[in-house]
Amino acid sequence: MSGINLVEAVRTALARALADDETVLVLGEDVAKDGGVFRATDGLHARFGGRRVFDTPLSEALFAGLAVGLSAQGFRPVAEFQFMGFLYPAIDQLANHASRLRNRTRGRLSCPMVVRAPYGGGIHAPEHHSESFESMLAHIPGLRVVIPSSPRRAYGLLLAAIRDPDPVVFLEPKRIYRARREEVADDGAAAPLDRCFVLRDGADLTLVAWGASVADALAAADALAGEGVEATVVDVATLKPLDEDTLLASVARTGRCVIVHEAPLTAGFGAEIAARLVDRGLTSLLAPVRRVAGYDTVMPLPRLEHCYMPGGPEILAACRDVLEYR
Amino acid sequence: MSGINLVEAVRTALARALADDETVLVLGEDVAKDGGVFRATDGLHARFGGRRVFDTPLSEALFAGLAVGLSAQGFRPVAEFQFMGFLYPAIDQLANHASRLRNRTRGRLSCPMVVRAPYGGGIHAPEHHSESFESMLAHIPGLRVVIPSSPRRAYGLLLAAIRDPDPVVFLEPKRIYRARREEVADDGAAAPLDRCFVLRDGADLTLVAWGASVADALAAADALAGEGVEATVVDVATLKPLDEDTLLASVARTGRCVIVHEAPLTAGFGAEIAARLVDRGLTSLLAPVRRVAGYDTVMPLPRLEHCYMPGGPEILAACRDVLEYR
Amino acid sequence: MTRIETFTVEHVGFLDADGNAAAELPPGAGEADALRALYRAMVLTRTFDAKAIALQRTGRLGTFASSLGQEAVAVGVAAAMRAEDVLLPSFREQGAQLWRGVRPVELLLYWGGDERGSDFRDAREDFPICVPVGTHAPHAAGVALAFRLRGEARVAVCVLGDGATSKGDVYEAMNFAGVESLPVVFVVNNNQWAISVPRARQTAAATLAQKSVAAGFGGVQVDGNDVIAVRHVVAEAVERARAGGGPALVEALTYRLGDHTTADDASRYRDDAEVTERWHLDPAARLRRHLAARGEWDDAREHALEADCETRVEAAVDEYLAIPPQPPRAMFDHLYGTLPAALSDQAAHCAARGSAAEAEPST
Amino acid sequence: MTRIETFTVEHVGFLDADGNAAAELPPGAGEADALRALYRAMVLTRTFDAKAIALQRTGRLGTFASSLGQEAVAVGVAAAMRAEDVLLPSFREQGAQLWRGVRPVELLLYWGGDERGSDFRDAREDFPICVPVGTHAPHAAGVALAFRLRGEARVAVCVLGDGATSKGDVYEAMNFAGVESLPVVFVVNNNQWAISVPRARQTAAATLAQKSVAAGFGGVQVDGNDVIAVRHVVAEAVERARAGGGPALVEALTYRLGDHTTADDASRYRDDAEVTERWHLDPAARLRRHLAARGEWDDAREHALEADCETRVEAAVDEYLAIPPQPPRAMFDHLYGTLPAALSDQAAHCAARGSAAEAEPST
Ligand SMILES: Cc1ncc(C[n+]2csc(CCOP(=O)(O)OP(=O)(O)O)c2C)c(N)n1
Ligand SMILES: Cc1ncc(C[n+]2csc(CCOP(=O)(O)OP(=O)(O)O)c2C)c(N)n1
Ligand SMILES: [Mg+2]
Ligand SMILES: [Mg+2]
Repeated sequence: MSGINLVEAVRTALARALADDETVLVLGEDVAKDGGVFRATDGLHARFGGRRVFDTPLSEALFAGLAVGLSAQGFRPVAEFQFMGFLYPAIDQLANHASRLRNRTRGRLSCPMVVRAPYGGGIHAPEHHSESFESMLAHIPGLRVVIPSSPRRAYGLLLAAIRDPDPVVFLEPKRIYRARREEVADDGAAAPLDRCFVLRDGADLTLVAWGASVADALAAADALAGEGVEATVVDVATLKPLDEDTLLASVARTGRCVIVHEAPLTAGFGAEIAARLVDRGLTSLLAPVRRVAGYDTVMPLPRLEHCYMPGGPEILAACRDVLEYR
Repeated sequence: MSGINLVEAVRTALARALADDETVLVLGEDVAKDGGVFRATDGLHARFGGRRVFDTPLSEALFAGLAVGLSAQGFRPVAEFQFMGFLYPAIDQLANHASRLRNRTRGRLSCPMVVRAPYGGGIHAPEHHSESFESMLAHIPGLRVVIPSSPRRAYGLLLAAIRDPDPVVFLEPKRIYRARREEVADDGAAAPLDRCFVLRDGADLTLVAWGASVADALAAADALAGEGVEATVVDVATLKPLDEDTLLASVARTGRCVIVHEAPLTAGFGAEIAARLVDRGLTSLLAPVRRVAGYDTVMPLPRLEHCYMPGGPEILAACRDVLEYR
Repeated sequence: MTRIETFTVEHVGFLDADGNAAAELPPGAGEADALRALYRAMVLTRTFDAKAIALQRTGRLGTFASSLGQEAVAVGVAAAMRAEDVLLPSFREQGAQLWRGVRPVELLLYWGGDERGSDFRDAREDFPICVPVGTHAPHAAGVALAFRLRGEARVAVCVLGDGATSKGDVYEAMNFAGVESLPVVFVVNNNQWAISVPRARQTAAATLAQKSVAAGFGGVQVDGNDVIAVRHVVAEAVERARAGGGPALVEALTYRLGDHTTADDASRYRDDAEVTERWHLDPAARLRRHLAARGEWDDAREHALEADCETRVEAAVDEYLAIPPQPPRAMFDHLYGTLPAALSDQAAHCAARGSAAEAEPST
Repeated sequence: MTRIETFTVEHVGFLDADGNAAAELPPGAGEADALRALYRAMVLTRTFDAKAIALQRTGRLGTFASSLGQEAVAVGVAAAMRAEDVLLPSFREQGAQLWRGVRPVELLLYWGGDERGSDFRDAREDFPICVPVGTHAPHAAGVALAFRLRGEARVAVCVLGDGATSKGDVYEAMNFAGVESLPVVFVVNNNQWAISVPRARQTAAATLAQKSVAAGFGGVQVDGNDVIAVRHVVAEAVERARAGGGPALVEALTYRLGDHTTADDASRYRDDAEVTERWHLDPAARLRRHLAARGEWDDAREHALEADCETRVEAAVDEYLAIPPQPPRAMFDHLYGTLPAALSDQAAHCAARGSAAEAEPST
C-alpha cells in the first residue's frame, strides 16, 4: 500500500521544518541516533547533524525548560517526550513558563516551542506508557493543544505547530501510528490550528472525537450507515483553542451528539465540549450528550486494557441510546 | 466576633489529627517554626515537636514522593504546598504514584496521605501565587479532591481527608482564609467526603460553586432573593468523587443552573458538572447551563486581578440570563 | 583563595575478569557456601531473563527488560540487605527481587500485564517495579524516614540506573536523605546506557558516585561485575545506615549486554564490538571461575544448577500461563480502599462489558 | 580500594569586615572609579529597597522582596557581565537588574502588580523575575545553548537562592550544562535562609559550591559581602565560559538582613542577635570603609550619593504612581501572538467589564 503512516508523516514534517528553517531543533531522549523509540525522528540526526537533532539527559523538566530558554532566544525547539506518562514533570515548565512568558513580558519574550508526545493506550504497552491527559494541558491558558488523527493531518498540523509563535503541545495517538497509510504531499502546507475537521457528513447524529478515537468514531458511523443512520464525524484536532462554532453548527443540525475519548471521563476534554453544547446549543439538543470515555480508573495493565478502552461496542451503544432518545 | 476562621479551622483539625493519631505527620516548607506562611500550622511544631511537624528542603517533588513513601509505611503525612502554583512539580508523584500505589499492588501498599495547598486569587498576591487548577487534579484517577468553603467544613473535611485511606488533595481557598468566623466544635467529627452540601434552598435556580466562590454564590442568591427569585446554592466540596445525584436532584427541581469557579473556563471543573447535567438531566433543563469562570488567560498580576475574577456582577448577569431564558 | 573542602571517590573491586582475587577479600567475604548462593542467584536470574525474552518473542509476555550482564548488581545488593529492609527497585532488578522472595510467577504476571504481579506474597513491604525513571527515590527517603520515626533498625535500598541520576527527583531525594541523615542506600546500577544515550552524554561527572557530594554524603564506586565487591560495599553502606551513620550512594559499574528491552534494537546505536568486549567481564562467569579455581565449583554442579533453574523457571511459566486474567471489574477493586458510590455505575458497566467481551490474548 | 577522584572547593575573599584588604587584590580590581561605581550601585539598590518597603507598607505596592545586606552579590554579578550577556534573576536581584539597565520604575510596576514591569525598555533579552524557585535554571541552560548554536561569545548568568539549590530542576540544568559544556554561570545567592528554613536544613552539603561536583564542573565559594571578590570570581567564571571553558557554579555567602518579603515576619523564626551580628558584615559599609581608607571616599561624596539615589528613586516612584493600570483587555493582548478567534468573546466580555468597573486600588 502506498503513502505514509502517521509516524512517518510526523517524521516528514520534522524533516521539512528542519530543512526550511534553521532555527528548528529536535531534542529529547533517544531522538538522535536511535531515532526515537517510535522512530519518529529516524534519520534526522544523520541528515541534520547533532547540532540540530540531539539527545538530552534523562531529565524531562530540564528539556522542557531548555526549550523555553531556546525559544526565548528565537529558536524553535521541538521536544519529544518518550511517552506522555513522562510528561508530568514538565507541566511546571509548561504552566508556569512556556505558556506565560509572552504575557508576562508583554510580548518582549516568547516561546515558539513544540512539545511532542505519543499518547494513549491500546498497544499493550508497559505500565505508565498508555496515558491520556490532554484535558489537563488544555486547561493551561496560553498553550495550544493539538492532536492529529491521520497522516495528512499529522503532517499539516505539526508544521503549523512548529511555525506557530507560541507553545504547542502536539499529542500523537500511538495506537494509530502505523494503522493506516495515505498519500501525504510533502509540500510544506500547514493545516489550520484553530479548526475542527468534519470528516463525514450526516444529519442524524454528531460523533466528536480526536486522535485514535476518530477512527473508532468513523467505524461506528459506517456501522450506523448500514442501519440507515447518517452520522457526522468531527475530528476536534485542536482542543485548545477550541473551534466551538463547527461543533455547534453540526449539533444544530443533528440535535444529537456523542463524544469519544480514551482519557478518564471525569474532567476529560469531552466535558468541555458537552458544556459548550449545553451552554450555546441547548435548543438544538434532541437528546443527552453522551461521553464514551475511559473509566475513572488507573489505566489497567495490558491484560485488561481492552476492557478499559472505549471501543466500537461502547460507541455504538451510546449512539443508539442517543438516537432512540425521545 | 467569636468562633474561628477558615485557616484556624484547618489548624484546629491538624492539631486534632496529630493528637488523635500518632501516625499523622505535618510537613512542607516553613510549616515548623514559622507555622506556615498563612499560619495554618502555627503552634503545631511547638506542641507536637519536630519529629511530627517538620520543614523539608525547598523540593516539592521530593516531599510529595516522601509522603508516598511514608504513607506506604503506614504514616499519614499531611504535606503543605505553600501555594498551589508550586504544586505542579508534584503532579508526577500524585498521578504516577500516590493515586496508583494501591491499585498497582492490589491493595498491598497504599497512600493515606493528604496534600494541602492554599489556592485561588483575590488577595493581590505576587505572580504565580493565585492559581486554581483543581480540574487538572480532579482528572487523575485514584485521587480525591476536596475544597472547603467555610471554617466548619474545613475542619470536618480535613479530618475526613486525613483519615481517608487514600490520597486526598485538599485545596484551601485563601481568599476566604480569614473572611468569616463561625463556631466550630472541635469534636473530631469528620464531614463526608463524597457529598455536595446544599447551603440554601430555592426552587428557581441552582447555583453551583466551591471554595471561595461559594460565598459569592450565596451573595448572589441573597441579591436574587431581594428580587423574589429563590436560588439553591450547592457547595460541591468534594469534586472527586463527584456527588452527581445531589446536583441532578437540585436541577431537576429548578431547571436552571449557573456554575461558578475562578479557574479558567476551558476544561475547568465546571465543564464536568455541566456535562453531567446534559447527560443525565437534560429533560429538566429549562435553560442553558452557564459557567461563570475565569477567562482562558494567565491570571493577571494584582492591578487587573479584579477584572479576571468572576464576581458578583458576572454571577448575577449569568443568573438573569438563565432565569429569563424561555 | 583558601581550600575549604576536599572530597574523594574510591573504587572497590576484588576479583579480576578471570575470577582471581586481585585484592585481598574482606574477612568472611570468601565463604564458599555464600558465594555459591550468589552464583546460583545470578544464574537463576539469567535463566529467568532468557525465558522472559522467549515468552515475549512468542507473544506470551509484554515488553520486558532483561538484566543480562548486570546480575551481580542486583544479586549483590539483595544479598547485602536483611529481610526486614525494604527494596525499591527500578525495572531491571529482578535478580534482587527474586533473592528477596518475589516469586518468578509474580514477575511474569507483572510483565505479562497483570497487576497481581506486584502483590508479592512475600517481601510484602518491598516496592513494586518503578517505571517512571527515578521517581522512586523520594519514596525511598520516605520509607527510611518511616523507619527512623518508628525507631526501627531497618534500611531502605533504592536501585536506579545511570540515566536516572540525571533526574531532579533523585537529586532531591538524596539531598533530603542527607539533611535528615536517613537510613537509605542509593545504588546506581550503571550499565553505561540509558536506552541509546551513553553514560558520557548523561553527565559530565567523572563518576556517578560523586553525585552524592551535592547532597553532603559519601559515594563509592564498585566493580558491578564483581558480586563479592557489590555485596561487600553495599553491606557496609547498609549496616552503617542501620547504625545511624546516614545515607550512602554506591555506583556499581556494569554493562547492559542485551537490548534495553524487548522493544529495543541496540544495534541501531551501539557497536557490536563494544558488547563483545564487555562479555569478557561477564559477572557470572567470573564468579564461576573464581569458585572453580578454588575447587568449590565443577561441571556437575553447573549442570545441576542449570537444570534446577530451568525447572524452577519452567514451573513459574506454566503457573503464569495458567492464570486467567482478572475479571474486568478488577480495575475498580483496588482503586480506592472503598469504591466511592459515584463510581458504582462505571464499575457495573465495566463488569457487564467484561462478561460480554471475547477473550483477548494476554499481551 | 583505590582513590579515583578528588574534588576541592576554594573560598575567595579580599576585604575583611572593616574594608581592609586581607588578601592582595587581583590586578585592576582596586581601580577606584570602578569601585565607586559598585558602591553607588549598592547604595542605589538599598535606597530602592527601602522605598519599595515603604510603598508596600502604605498600600501602594504589592508584596516585595528586599535585598538588604545582599547588595554586593547582585551588583558584583552584574558588574562581572557584559551588556550582551543575559541575566536570569530570581526575585531578589534588583541590584543586578538596575545595573543592567532595568529601570526602577519597571521594578516598581512589576511589584506593583503590572506586567509592563517585565517589558524592560533596555536589557531586552534579560529574563523577568522568576518566582517559582529554581525554575529559571533550565532556561539559563537553554539561553546558553542558543548562544553556542549561533556561535556567539555570550554568557547566560543565572542567580538563585540557597533554597533553590534543593530543587531538582536546578540540578538538572547544571547537569545538562556540564554535559554540553555550556556558557552559563550559576550564582547561588546564599543568604542563609529560605524564608524560615536555615541553610543547614536545606542540605547536608558543607558548601553549596560543591553542588556542581554532581554535574561534573567546578564550584567556588566567595565572600558575598565583598563586592570586589564577587565581581572578580564571577567575572573569571563568565570569561572562562565565554572562552569555551564551560559552566561554573559560584556560591556567594551573604545574609538576608531583612524579612523574607514584606509578607514575612522573620522574628518568628530567627534570633535578632543573629541579625545584629551580621550587620557587622554589611557589604556597603565595608566597601565604603575600604574606599575611605584609601582616600577615595568622603562624607561629601556620601551625602551627594544619598541625595542622588533619593532623587532617582523618588522620580521613579512618582512615575510609577502616575501610570494608570492597563485596560482589562490587556490580559488578552499578549496571551498569544495573535489572539485566537475562539477567545474574542471572552476578550470582549473582559473589555466591557473593564469600562464598567470602578477603579480598585493598585494594591
Ligand atoms: C521519567 C521517564 N522518562 C523516560 C522514560 C523512558 N525510559 C525507560 S527506561 C529509560 C532509560 C533508563 O536508563 P537508566 O536509568 O540508565 O536505566 P537502564 O534502563 O539502563 O537500566 C527511559 C528513557 C521513563 N521510563 N521514565
Ligand atoms: C517552587 C517554589 N516553592 C515555594 C515557593 C515559595 N517561596 C518563595 S521564596 C522561598 C524561599 C526561597 O529561598 P532561597 O532560594 O534561599 O531564596 P531567598 O528567598 O532566600 O532569596 C519560598 C519557599 C516558591 N516561590 N517556589
Ligand atoms: Mg542504564
Ligand atoms: Mg536564601
